[in-house]
Amino acid sequence: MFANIKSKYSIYFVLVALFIFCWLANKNFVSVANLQNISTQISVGTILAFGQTILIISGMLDLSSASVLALAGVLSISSYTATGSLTISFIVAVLVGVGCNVLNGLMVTKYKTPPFIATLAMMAMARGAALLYTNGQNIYQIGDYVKFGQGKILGIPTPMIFLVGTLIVTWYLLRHTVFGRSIYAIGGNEEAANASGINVNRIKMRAFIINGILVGIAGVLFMSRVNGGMPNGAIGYEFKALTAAVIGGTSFSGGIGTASGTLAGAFIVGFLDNIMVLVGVNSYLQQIVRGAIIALAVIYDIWAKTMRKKR
Amino acid sequence: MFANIKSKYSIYFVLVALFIFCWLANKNFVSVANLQNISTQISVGTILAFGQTILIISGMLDLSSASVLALAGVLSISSYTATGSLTISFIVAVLVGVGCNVLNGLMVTKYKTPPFIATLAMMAMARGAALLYTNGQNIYQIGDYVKFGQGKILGIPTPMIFLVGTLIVTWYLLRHTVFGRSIYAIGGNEEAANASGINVNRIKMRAFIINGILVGIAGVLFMSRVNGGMPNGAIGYEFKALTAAVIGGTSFSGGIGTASGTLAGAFIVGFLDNIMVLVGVNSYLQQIVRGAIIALAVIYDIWAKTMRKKR
Amino acid sequence: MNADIKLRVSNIDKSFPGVKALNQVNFAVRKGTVHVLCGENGAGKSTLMKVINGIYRPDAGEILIDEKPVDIKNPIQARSLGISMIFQELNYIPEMTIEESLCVGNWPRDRYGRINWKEIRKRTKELLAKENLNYNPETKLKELTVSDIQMLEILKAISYNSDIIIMDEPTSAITNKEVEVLFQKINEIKSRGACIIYISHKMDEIFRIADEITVFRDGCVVDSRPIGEYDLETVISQMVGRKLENNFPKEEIKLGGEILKVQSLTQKDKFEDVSFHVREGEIIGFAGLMGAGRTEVMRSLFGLDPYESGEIFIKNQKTVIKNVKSSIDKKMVMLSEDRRRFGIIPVRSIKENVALASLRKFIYSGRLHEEEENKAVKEFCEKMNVKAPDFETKIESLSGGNQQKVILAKWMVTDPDILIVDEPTRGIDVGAKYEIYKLMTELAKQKKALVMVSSELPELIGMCDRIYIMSKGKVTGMLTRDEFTQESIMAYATGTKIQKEVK
Amino acid sequence: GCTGPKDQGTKTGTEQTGGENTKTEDQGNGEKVYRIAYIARAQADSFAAWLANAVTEEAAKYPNVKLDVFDGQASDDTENSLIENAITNKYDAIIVQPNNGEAQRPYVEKAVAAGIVTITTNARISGIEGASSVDADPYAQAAVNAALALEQVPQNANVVVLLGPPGNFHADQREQSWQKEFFDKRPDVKIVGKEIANWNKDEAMNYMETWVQANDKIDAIIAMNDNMAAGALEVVKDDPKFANILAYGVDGTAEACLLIKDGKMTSTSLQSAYDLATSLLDTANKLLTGEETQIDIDIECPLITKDNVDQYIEMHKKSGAIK
Ligand SMILES: Nc1ncnc2c1ncn2[C@@H]1O[C@H](COP(=O)(O)OP(=O)(O)OP(=O)(O)O)[C@@H](O)[C@H]1O
Ligand SMILES: Nc1ncnc2c1ncn2[C@@H]1O[C@H](COP(=O)(O)OP(=O)(O)OP(=O)(O)O)[C@@H](O)[C@H]1O
Ligand SMILES: [Mg+2]
Ligand SMILES: [Mg+2]
Repeated sequence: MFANIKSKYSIYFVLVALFIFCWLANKNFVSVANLQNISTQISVGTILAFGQTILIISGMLDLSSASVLALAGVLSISSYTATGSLTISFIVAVLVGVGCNVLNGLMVTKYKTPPFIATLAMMAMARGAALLYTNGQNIYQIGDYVKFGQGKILGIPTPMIFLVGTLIVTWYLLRHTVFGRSIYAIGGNEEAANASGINVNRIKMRAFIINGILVGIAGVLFMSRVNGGMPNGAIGYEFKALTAAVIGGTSFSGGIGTASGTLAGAFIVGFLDNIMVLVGVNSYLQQIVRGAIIALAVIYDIWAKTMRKKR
Repeated sequence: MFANIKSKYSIYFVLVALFIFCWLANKNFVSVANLQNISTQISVGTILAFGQTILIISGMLDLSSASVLALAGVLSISSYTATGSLTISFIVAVLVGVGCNVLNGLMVTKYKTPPFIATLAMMAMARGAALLYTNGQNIYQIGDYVKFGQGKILGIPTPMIFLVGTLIVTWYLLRHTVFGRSIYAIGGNEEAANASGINVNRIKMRAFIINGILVGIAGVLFMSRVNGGMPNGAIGYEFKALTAAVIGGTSFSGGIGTASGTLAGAFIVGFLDNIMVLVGVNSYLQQIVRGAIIALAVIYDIWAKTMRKKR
Repeated sequence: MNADIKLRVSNIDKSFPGVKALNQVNFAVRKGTVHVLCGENGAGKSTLMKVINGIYRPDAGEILIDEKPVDIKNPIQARSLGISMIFQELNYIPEMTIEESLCVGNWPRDRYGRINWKEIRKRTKELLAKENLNYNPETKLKELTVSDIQMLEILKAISYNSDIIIMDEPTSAITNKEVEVLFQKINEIKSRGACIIYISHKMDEIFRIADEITVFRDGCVVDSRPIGEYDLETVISQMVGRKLENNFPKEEIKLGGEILKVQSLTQKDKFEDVSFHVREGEIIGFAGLMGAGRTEVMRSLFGLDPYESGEIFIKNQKTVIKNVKSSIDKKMVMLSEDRRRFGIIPVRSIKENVALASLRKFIYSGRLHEEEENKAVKEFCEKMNVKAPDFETKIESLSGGNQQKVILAKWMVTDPDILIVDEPTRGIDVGAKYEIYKLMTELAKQKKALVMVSSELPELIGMCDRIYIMSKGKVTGMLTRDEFTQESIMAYATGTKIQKEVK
Repeated sequence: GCTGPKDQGTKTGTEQTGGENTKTEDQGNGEKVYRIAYIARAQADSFAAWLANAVTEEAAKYPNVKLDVFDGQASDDTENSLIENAITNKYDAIIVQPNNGEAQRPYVEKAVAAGIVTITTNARISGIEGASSVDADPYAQAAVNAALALEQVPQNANVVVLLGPPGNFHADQREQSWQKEFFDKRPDVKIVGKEIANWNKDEAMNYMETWVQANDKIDAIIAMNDNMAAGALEVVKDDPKFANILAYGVDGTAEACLLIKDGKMTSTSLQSAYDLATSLLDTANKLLTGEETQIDIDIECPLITKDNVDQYIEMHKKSGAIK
């Protein structure tokens, strides 16, 4: 029984082990402030990662998420400076996120473009659009917009609230809705899913739309956290997001993955980065250690899962 | 018959169409010097792309190639400055490339790590090692080392020679060897390949080793072309390489891809980038155009292929 | 206008690259009947069914339900029109649990629109209990065998309570016991007035349940008559276009020395203490119920799975089988029962699939000898009667039976001494079945040894020299040709009878 | 504040951490050891790495300072996180080399508010009450080159421009400087190519190779850093047609000095990591020991040309960047 739990939840064990290790390694690690820091720091990447999780489960992925984030963010900020309404600016971000992802979805479902290519194209287009729109200049003096990412509600930093909110939504979608189960079926075997009466294209489109909403939210958070509209911001975040999802057990072969696993993956990377900074590891060495630990965590996870089978 | 050719070779048609378009668009496009330039410019990325093609066909990929390139390059250069021997420095680069890829291969075959994670870990580790080794500083004054990438043999720039050489080797491997057939089978259906007597792990390991050799060669070329040891060079090249392979028709679902397709993919991107600079397109707009054209090229390719089926 | 007719297809055309799969197809299914479709591999049966189920759109023609034209765009629509289908190529979602696979695409929901997991569990348990199946609802499909999965597919299709149930070779992977269960189900379905379209290559089944038969050839309907107007010979000759004399071309062959001997092969939880031997020119059979462990034994023997203990002798030499390569090197090959998973490389050509296990024959002295490859591929594919536009065609676009023939051709190219075939005639038409039996006989004549695992007792009885019977992972008996009867085999298979010494 | 950041800083630290958890350890001789966090823009950026190395070396000269280097990885979010971490970790002083000044502003303000000695450098974030700064002004760095170019670039010249990443403070400032100090004053000069090469040598090479095809005459390369200038020069170095091409950069890297020495490159302006490091540690020390409460200084950005390049080559030789 215990062995079963251990293998099913092995990635969480890795997380807990890492947590304990960090605790022992540096006394500043476990403090409300530091743990809050880590959570807010990973929030943007993790929200993107939830979108990636949904897409990867259904056998796709989104390389454009960081670029679309930037486009959504700068348009959102400039709509804020134009209207002064936080609500409108938030809606703009989500709409831009959804719009770009509808395009992604069309390329994938209607024109049968592989998601890698469709979202790669969108990656270039959205980034180009963000830069073109701002003429490559950052937008500063964003006033109250910073509340989205730097504010607190009941003492809890807003990014954490967004993080928990999106986690719950993603979990709920994946676990409790027809949409969620359809995604698993499509990723597990698209033909079989189609033959079982799942409207594959419609579900894929929805997956992109949900990803778009998440990307839009992440865009608001990011720009607010960095205190400006940065058309060139968040470069490489699509990769961070993919990494968190995959460490968390989402499989590129499709049909496998959970929201909580992705969260765990994001925290593993977050803890690692944090502890290395706290301990003061040489920053080049940090990269080596990060790479090694990520590999080890996944190797352990896989090993634990096969162990269960062998029994 | 013609329709058949057109659909089978649709990506080459895209390439030719683009070529003609560029020719008409700018008189400087078709000149020996400019075409040579394009070829030398794409050489490093394309050599990496050949490695990616082999890996993607067999159902894997290499995110670490650009980082390993940098590590191989700086170690190669510093072995050159230490020994003064071009041969030794070349061998060092190849050995480093192979060494890192043996590690990738071990993670994938022995510990069953998904290639995405294994090579992601290596990506961080190799880059960290390159930076650690050089302490983040570029190595200058590399003397004759520049001959690798800036020399000419019989009037042909060396990168082009390397490009053609690696193309032929990749084509030969894929087309004329047991190894080549095996990777198509593994990528197409790993279990069936295993049940047909293919030693899946050994072949995967070999795929990584060949990728390692290509990465090592690319490392020499890159450093020589930029005339210095840049531990931070070639960032994002793994992506360029993946893009070229995928535009060229290599499929992430495995079992499909050719060396010449990848070359065509690389040239499509190369032509595009070149013509936009020649014509002087706004550099933000360039990104949008590049994204759009890549999407259109692939959509056309897929459309042409399904057309053939429909007939 | 005929009130009796539930489903009618009229003048359906459907083409694939290089093949006209359906050509002006017309036929009608009456309410409360079982309508059987017969035809050679690649005749277009599955294609027509997929058209009716909305997976393919026809190039021309109409589908009518209750004599009203309908436009079926996708399987969802098909289901809403009361059509459900069991697919020939088991196309399941390996990562999915049993309970979920039973309701995929049709999840029960609670009043908040959430998926009702409790209800799913309840329904699954009821369904499984009703059919006396003791699966754990949380087991993933990838951990089941083909036969388990096929049984589940049948249950699922029936559970929709559709008016038209299409069964495309539902019995290809299950044993007699489950076939009986299925037939009982079919009778229940008929009696509630629904109709069934039934495709099978098992002739005996056809005549047990058919009310009407339609025979297909090369994408056309040859004939369609009520069962009373047909007999076996007519059906076969309409299908194949000629008469088949003998069902089993078994010949008496003088047996040579012992070529393969397996002693006490054991793999915990799968099979235990399995011993058998084969001689040159001999065909031995393995019978047993579903899950008896026959496949597992052969997989371990062939090097696909490990074994814990036991000894294997090939040509009197003790051999350790580490992997598939080592058994191929010893000239022992195996045709897997799960064609899709362990057989074909879907995206590659017929040619590459055929050459896959003998690459070194065509690739030597530094290059691929394409002419030789083409020649060999052509030779063996023709021998197997593979129906395909050309050998560059992707194998995934072939009909199921033709895929099976291509895989057989792959193994024939290796020129094996020992050929293990696991359910070799699964999904193969009678004509081709006969070809395969003939091939087996011919191989036996060439002093090769054959091990045939099959759930079809008639073919075991017809073709084998000896039959081993397994039950619950153990060999419970061995019968020689003169002792073969269905009853004696079943007695050992169910474990009611056990021989002391099986050698 | 008037009390001086040092007092506040140490006090806060001791209060929150409790007895055993002293951030500021006692040295053997009883003098305090101050913990300084140096947050680099990107350790992978060669100038930033040079500066980080120089700061580390310089810190070794101060017995009362323990310096930790952190890597912002060229990401605003990471850099902000590091500032947050450093605050949480109760460093006595934080030196921030921003990735993007405005993005880091609120976080630097937080550091100041937490009573930590805060210094921004390369580029400074101006106008933060209570924070100090040490900088080399990117506008001035480009301007000294532009002034030289004003004289050297011939009438009706064709020039190409290589830009840094959009949105980057230094990239933008240097570009603006060239615009105001050169292009606005020389309407005769024609820009025949202008691309973003992201500080990278290989990207600059690719663009230059293409420009050379499209233009028979290119009189000058105007690059926002030395790396890109060197990349462009790499393309034309053996081409007699471009033997007299002018090339301007910024940074004063070892490679640029060598190119100037060879007569290939025209000029660059030194942004001396050593000078920055010396000033930084000096400033930090003064602030921590309470000698002063706020300091804003600019180091010089001397123009390097063929006439004075030898002394800079000497400098690089000492550091080991040139053999
Ligand atoms: N997706 C496809 N692409 C191309 N050709 C196809 C495809 N599906 C079927 N075909 C071709 O259509 C023809 C009819 O195939 P179909 O699967 O309907 O045969 P079948 O009667 O079901 O045979 P079997 O008894 O072997 O299952 C065959 O020649 C087959 O190769
Ligand atoms: N991959 C697997 N994982 C877990 N259990 C399996 C697996 N394959 C088979 N089994 C189990 O092993 C037992 C033996 O199965 P096996 O396939 O060998 O039986 P068989 O005699 O060949 O019957 P058939 O092939 O007709 O189903 C069954 O109980 C089956 O459920
Ligand atoms: Mg069929
Ligand atoms: Mg079996």
